[in-house]
Amino acid sequence: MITNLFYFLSFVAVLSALMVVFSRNPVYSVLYLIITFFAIAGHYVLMQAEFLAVVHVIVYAGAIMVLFLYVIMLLNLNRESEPHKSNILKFAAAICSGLLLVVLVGSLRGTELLKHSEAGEVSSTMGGVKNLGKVLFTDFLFPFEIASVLLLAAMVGVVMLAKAEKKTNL
Amino acid sequence: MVNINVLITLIPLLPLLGFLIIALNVHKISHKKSSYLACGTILFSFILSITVFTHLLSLPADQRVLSITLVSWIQTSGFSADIAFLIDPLSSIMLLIITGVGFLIHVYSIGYMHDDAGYSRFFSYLNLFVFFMLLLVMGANYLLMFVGWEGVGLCSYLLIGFWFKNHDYNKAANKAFIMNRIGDLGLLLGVILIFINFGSIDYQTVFTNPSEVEVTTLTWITVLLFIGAMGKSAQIPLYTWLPDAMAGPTPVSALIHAATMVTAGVYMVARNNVLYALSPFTLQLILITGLATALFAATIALVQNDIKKVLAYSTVSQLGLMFVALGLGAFSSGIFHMATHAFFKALLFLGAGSVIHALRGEQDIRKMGGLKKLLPVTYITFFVAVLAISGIPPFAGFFSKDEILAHAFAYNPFVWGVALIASLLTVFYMFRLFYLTFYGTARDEKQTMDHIHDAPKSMAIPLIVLAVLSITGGFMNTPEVLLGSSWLQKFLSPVFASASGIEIHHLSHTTEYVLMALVVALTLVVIGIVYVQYVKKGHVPAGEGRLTGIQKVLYHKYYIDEFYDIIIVKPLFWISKTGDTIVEALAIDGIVNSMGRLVTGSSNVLRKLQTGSIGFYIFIMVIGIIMILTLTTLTGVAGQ
Amino acid sequence: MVPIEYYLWLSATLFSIGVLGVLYRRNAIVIFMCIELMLNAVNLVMVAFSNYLNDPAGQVFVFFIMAVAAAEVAVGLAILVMTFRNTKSTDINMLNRLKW
Amino acid sequence: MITLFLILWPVVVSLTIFIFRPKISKQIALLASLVEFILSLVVIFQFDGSGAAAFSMNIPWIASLGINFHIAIDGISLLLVLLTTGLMPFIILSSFNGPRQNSPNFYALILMMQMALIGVFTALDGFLFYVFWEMALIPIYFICLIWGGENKSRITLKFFIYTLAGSLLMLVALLILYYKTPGQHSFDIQALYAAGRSLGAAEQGLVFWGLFLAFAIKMPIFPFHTWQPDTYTVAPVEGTMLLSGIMLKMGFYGVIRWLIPMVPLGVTDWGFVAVLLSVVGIVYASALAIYQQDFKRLIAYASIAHVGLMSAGLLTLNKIGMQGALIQMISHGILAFALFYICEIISVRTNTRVIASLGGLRTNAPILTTVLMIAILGTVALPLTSGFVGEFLLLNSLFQYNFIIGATGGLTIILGAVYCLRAFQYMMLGKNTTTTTSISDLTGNEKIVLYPIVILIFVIGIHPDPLLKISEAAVGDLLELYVNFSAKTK
Amino acid sequence: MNALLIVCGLGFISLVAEIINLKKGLHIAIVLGLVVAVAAVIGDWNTSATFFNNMLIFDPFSVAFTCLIIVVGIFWFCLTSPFFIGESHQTDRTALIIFTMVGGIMMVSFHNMAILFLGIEILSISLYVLAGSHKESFFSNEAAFKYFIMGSFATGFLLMGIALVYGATGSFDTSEITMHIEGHKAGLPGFFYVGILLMLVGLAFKISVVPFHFWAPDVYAGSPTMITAFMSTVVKIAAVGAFYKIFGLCFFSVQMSVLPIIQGIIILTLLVANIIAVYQNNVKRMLAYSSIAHVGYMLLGFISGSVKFEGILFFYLASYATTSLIAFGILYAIENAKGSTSIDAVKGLYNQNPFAATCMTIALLSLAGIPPFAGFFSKYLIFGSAIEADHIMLVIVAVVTSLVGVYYYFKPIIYMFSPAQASDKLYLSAVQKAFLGMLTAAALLLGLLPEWIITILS
Repeated sequence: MITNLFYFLSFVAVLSALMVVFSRNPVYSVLYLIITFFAIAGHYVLMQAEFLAVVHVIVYAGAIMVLFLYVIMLLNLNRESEPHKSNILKFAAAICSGLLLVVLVGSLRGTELLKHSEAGEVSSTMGGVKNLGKVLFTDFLFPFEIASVLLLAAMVGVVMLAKAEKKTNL
Repeated sequence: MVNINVLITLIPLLPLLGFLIIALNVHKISHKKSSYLACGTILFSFILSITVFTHLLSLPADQRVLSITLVSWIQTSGFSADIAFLIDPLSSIMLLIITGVGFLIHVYSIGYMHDDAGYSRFFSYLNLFVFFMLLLVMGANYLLMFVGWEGVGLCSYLLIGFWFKNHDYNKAANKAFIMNRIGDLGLLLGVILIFINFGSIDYQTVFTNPSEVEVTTLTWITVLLFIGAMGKSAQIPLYTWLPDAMAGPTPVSALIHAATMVTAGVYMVARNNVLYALSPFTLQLILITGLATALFAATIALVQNDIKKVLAYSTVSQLGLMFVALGLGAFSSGIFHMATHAFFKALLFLGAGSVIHALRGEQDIRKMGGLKKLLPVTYITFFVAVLAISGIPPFAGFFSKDEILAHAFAYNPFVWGVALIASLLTVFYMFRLFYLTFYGTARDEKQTMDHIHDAPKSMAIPLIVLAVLSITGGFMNTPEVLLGSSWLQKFLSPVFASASGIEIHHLSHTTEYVLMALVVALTLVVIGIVYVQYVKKGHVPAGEGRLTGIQKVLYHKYYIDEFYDIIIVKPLFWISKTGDTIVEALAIDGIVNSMGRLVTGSSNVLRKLQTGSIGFYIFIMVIGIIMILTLTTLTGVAGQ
Repeated sequence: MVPIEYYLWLSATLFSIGVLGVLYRRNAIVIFMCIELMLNAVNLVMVAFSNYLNDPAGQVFVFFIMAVAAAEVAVGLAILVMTFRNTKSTDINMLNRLKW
Repeated sequence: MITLFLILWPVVVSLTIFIFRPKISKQIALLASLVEFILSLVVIFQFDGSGAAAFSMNIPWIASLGINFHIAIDGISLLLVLLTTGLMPFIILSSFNGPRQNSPNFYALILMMQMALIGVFTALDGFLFYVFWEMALIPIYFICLIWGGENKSRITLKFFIYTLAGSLLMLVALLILYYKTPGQHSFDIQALYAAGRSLGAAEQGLVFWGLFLAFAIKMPIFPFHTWQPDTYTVAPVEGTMLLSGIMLKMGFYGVIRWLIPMVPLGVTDWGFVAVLLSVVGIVYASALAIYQQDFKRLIAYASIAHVGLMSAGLLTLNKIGMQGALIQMISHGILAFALFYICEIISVRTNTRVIASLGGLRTNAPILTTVLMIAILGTVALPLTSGFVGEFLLLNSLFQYNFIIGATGGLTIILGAVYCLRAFQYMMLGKNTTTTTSISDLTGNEKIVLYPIVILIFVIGIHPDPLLKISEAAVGDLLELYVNFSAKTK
Repeated sequence: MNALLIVCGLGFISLVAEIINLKKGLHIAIVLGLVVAVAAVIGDWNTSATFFNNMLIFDPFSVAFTCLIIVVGIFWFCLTSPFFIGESHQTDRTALIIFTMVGGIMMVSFHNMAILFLGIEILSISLYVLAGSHKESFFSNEAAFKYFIMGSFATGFLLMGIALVYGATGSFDTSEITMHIEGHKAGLPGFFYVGILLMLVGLAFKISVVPFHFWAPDVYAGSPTMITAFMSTVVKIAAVGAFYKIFGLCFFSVQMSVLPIIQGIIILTLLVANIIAVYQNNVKRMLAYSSIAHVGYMLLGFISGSVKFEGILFFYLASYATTSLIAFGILYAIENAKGSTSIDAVKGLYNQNPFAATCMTIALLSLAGIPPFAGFFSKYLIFGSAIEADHIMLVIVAVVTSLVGVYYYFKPIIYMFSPAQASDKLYLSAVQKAFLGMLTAAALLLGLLPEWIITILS
């Protein structure tokens, strides 16, 4: 059952990911990407990371993709305006990423060597809010706090860059 | 009594002093002062030489060696060379000739150079020359001799190019210096070889035990030394500079290129008689070279029209004769001929100078003639000299030449024959020169002839003194057959005693008489022919264009200069030019530069990789990642 | 229980598709999206390992990745907007004045 | 201590001039160089003539890397220090009426150069030596770059990179040795000697080439010489004097001090090749000199030829040869100075250095001509001039080394006369040309510079003993080191 | 530790300054604040402690690098006053610069992959913005854009690497990772190595080595000059420090698996960067290639595995930062005066401003590795350790490329000393002069007395 679900979700994820790449219209890409995100969220659920799944959907589908759509609309890009790369380049791109896939998959060996001792009895609460919260606010307190600096920096930067300047002052 | 060592030291120092004083004030000093200073120092040296000579005579024959060390010169790491003088019979004779003839020529120069702009400079050079020449003969070791050797070369260079505004003269000077340098290299290498084998370069050390060194090595040493002599004494193949050296003022030709410097080679070989005696091969070489040179130069002299050129080739030829003597092992005969030759050849040159002076620089004998009356002193003295060089008894040349011929005959009649031919040729061209110059009709422009006057006193006196010497000089070594005592030979015998290894052939008195008579008779015949040809028939040599056959070849000196030009000078310049424009520019520097170009070129290619396109950058990045992963997986570096 | 390899392969695939997108497209917005896809592939691996190792740190890390992704997207889009004002294009290959 | 002072004094003055830029910088520089010269004379008077290094000073510099500030003066160093300090006042004085007389930077750079040169000649620590070696390159580079002639940027850059290439090889070689020193690695010369000797023949060969190439480029030896004629030609005359008068001696010093005792087996194995190259260089450079049209370039090639003889003589590993090379270095320094200076005088007055367009200078400038003649005679090694002593000793050792090589090297005597006299003839003799009609003779300042040089040429030629004595013991010790080692390995 | 917090605080202060209108004194305040931070770092000297549950570690290495980052930052601030004062977004820029330094400090003091990641991101995101901070300039836009796309693309690989390493070792903590590796030497899964390699790629991008360098020349050339200076100094210190902490310390025992790759990277980097630099006619772009090349040299030292490498690296970075600050500082002044950083703008600098030309010359000489300047000594240390490790081939490549380096470093020198109109004066403010002078003196002193700096970490 779970395996079948995995296959299904994987199929959806891969298919829609491919559609992200191959859609001519950026808006479609965004929509396909959202589907991919949902599929990934499904995987999270499969792995008992429910809280993460929820956050994932909220952040990615809810925030990030909306931002994308907003920018696309702002810049009025919802047309198939993209000039084509030559076929050779496209072919090369496909070959390259295919090779990358082959190499990655080929070299992702040796999972049997993982420290599997405690596994098998995966606690269902591990991915829960309580557990994660505890880890996040004890062990990972500093990164959590410092992430605020990251966001602040991003915010300041975005404001600085995106704000339309009135006068030339450079 | 002044210490003899001081006197010896003063001999070379005085000319040096004269040189320094004149040279440092060359623009301030008056002509008069400089000439007095120059002549005075030489005269004083001459007097000192006589003193030293008499001192030497006063000593027993086997102790006639004075050696003094002044200061150490180069002293390092087992090598040492001092500034030290060696006075023995050989060098004392040389001293007398150098300072004596030198003094006369100095005096002569007062008149000859009187209106020249470089008057003081000329005298300073002359003094310097005498200094170096004295150093050459007095030096007690090879290196000091080499100093003099090179020094006289320098002075020769300076004096040949004395009239520096004429590029041909300068070229002649360069030629002389460079040709001499070829010889000098040989000499230097010989000296080094001596040092390597004997561990010293002092004459006395070297001559003590020469037989300890292998014969092959000795042969090398002597051949190398002889190469030096070839250069300095103008032997085949290094003789071509000497005729060109006539570009210098005539007193220079007389002093340097006839009487003294060119005989340095003879002196040097004689000085090393000990070594030469042990290497028969070299003696053979010297003999052959000398013979060839004597004959060869004489033939060229037959057709030359420049009065000084004739004399120059004559000098070469006579030097050849001296080397024949040396090659035969008859060292004292060589020295004897050298001495007499110094007298009469200097006289010839000075006489020629007097003629040239009178004719305001004209040197072509075809334009002379009829000077007998106009220049009586010159005429008479010149005639004496011509007789001397032709070997008419009892003039000096007769004795010295005869001695050599006698030795040659004793050694091998063929050698004698060649030497005889050479000396008969000498007679021919000397009388040709003499007749063309002084007899017949005056062929120069009338204007010149009108203002002609004989040598002034300062020029005449040296001429006369030399003429006297040319007449009497031969008596210092009158052979026993002619009831003489062979004084010179005996005087020099301590020097050459150790060379007794060579068998000197002796002829019976009868044979000697016959030979003498034969030679004199032949000489007279030749004179007769010349007289008929040039005085009776009034023949004047044709211009260059009309010469044919052998005459043309002779007139062009067998095209030797052209030959050297083709095989040495041209290739050298070609190599130089090719080296500079092709080897250096394209190959050696080319490699260096092409490395630079490789870098800049590849820079220009590589920077095109930076296309500015993000897509391309990412492509490369991904390819890089794939490569890294693939390589690591394949090579198994990251394997378990 | 799905074997861990499957997740690895899946995320490798998604990651490669992301890379493909970056290489394949010229539209900057789509390229941003593909980069997001790559990050999500990473997230998937993290969660899978976290789950497999029974260690919450992996999941916590995913939070940070998300935060960073959000910040990056914001900045990226800001840059895009800024550039668009000057060039009127989102074609990445139009930006090639800096080269050589 | 006095050694340190010798090194520091020029720096202090140089920085003073550079920073405060006084109007009288040339006078200050001259004074400073004279003080330096006097100091070196003091050293001579205190010098005991033994082979041991005296006036030494050894303080840790970078202790953690075994690098010490170790300087000392022995006979060999002393000769070269003397050359440096002795020539420097002349070089400064020679610039007094030139176009650079009002440039404080120029004098600052020259003094900086002096510091580096003295450093090179006194350093007894491999690293220190290297640092000084490189530091000498900077001032001369800038002197050439700023005040040079046509095409200067390309040519000086080539010069810099070329010589730097050699230096880097040397650095690598020194580093290899450094890591072979036992225990706590050290750059001290004795430690490096020991390290070098402990290597096998093949490794020593490698180190030999690393070091030798650096020195060969600096000297320069055929076929690494092509930077030299261009650089000499383009450099301002003071730069050329520094380069040929003093700087190229760094290469020889390196061979003596750092190459021969350090890798004796390498020298034994490869010395012949090096000698061969040197001798080929003699003939090659002499031949090329004949064709040169530019007098300065001609002197440059002549310099290569002389350098070839010196290096060949050095590498014969014969005491006579070494002594000859040392005395020849001094002589070459003086002669190169004189020749380049006269060349400059002529080119300033006539605006050309092309031999063919000169001529007849003697008519109006007899003193100049005489001085040039003397310098040329020194160059062609006429006896009683300084050039002869060295050349004779060098040929002597070369001849002992190998008959044919010696004879080939001896060709310099002939070829030298060919190119020198040709140039002399066409420049000084003959009739005046349009460029030379109104040339004036030497001025007072020029006489002050050239007369002592002329005197030196003769003094060294006639009485070289004092100079030879200075280095004799040190050379002996050094060779003994070498000989003992080769004997042991055999 | 305190320094990090102080620097963070300075970032906030500068943001607050915008609100409460305290812009005037901000610049000085920041510099003073940074000085305080340096004092705080020095307070931590020779201690070694971890903070926040092993998130951060301040051992001598981190302390030294932090100190270096802040000190360089101070000099940077002092040289760049025109970049801030009177510009719009003054506070924003200041804050971003400060945040970049925060990221940098985190990168050299992390003890957990999360901190590494966050540090890199804080640094990068701020830099993306700073690179584009000349908003109207097309070049600046392009720089920001390229930097962003490629940077985030590389981040993906870095993260994938971290994830795989995490999967193989079960932890983000560096010492736990190290211990796990030690404990499972025989049996580490293959994807662990993939993880390491992907991290290598990610970090190689950050330190910009061939073939992951392509962004660097364009971004350096396009960014405002002083931002370029910042990138090539502070950012480089942080990135190289992080690289060393990961591959030199954390993955020490499996270093062998990446060394061949790094060797290849070194050869490529040295050759490509140095050779391309030859053809550059823009000094800024040339310096960009030079900075790539210098990383190549640092990596050469890294693979030599000298025990003193920390000290060598520190010295190298210190001297490199010193000299490139001088070069960029003067370049910046030139750009302000003449509006260009092309080589022609440098022409005749000596006549226009001897002081600047002298400083610039010394900086370039030092970069080229000519004694007695700092750059020589750093190169010497690198060559030395490489020879000690018998990497003769690599040393030869390095030697050859340093010669090539001389070629392009000397090009500006030659231009500076060529004659030009003296009327075109170049003015430097007193502060700039003072600090350039100090930096130049430092470049000289580091070369003459390197002992103290080298041994600081041993």
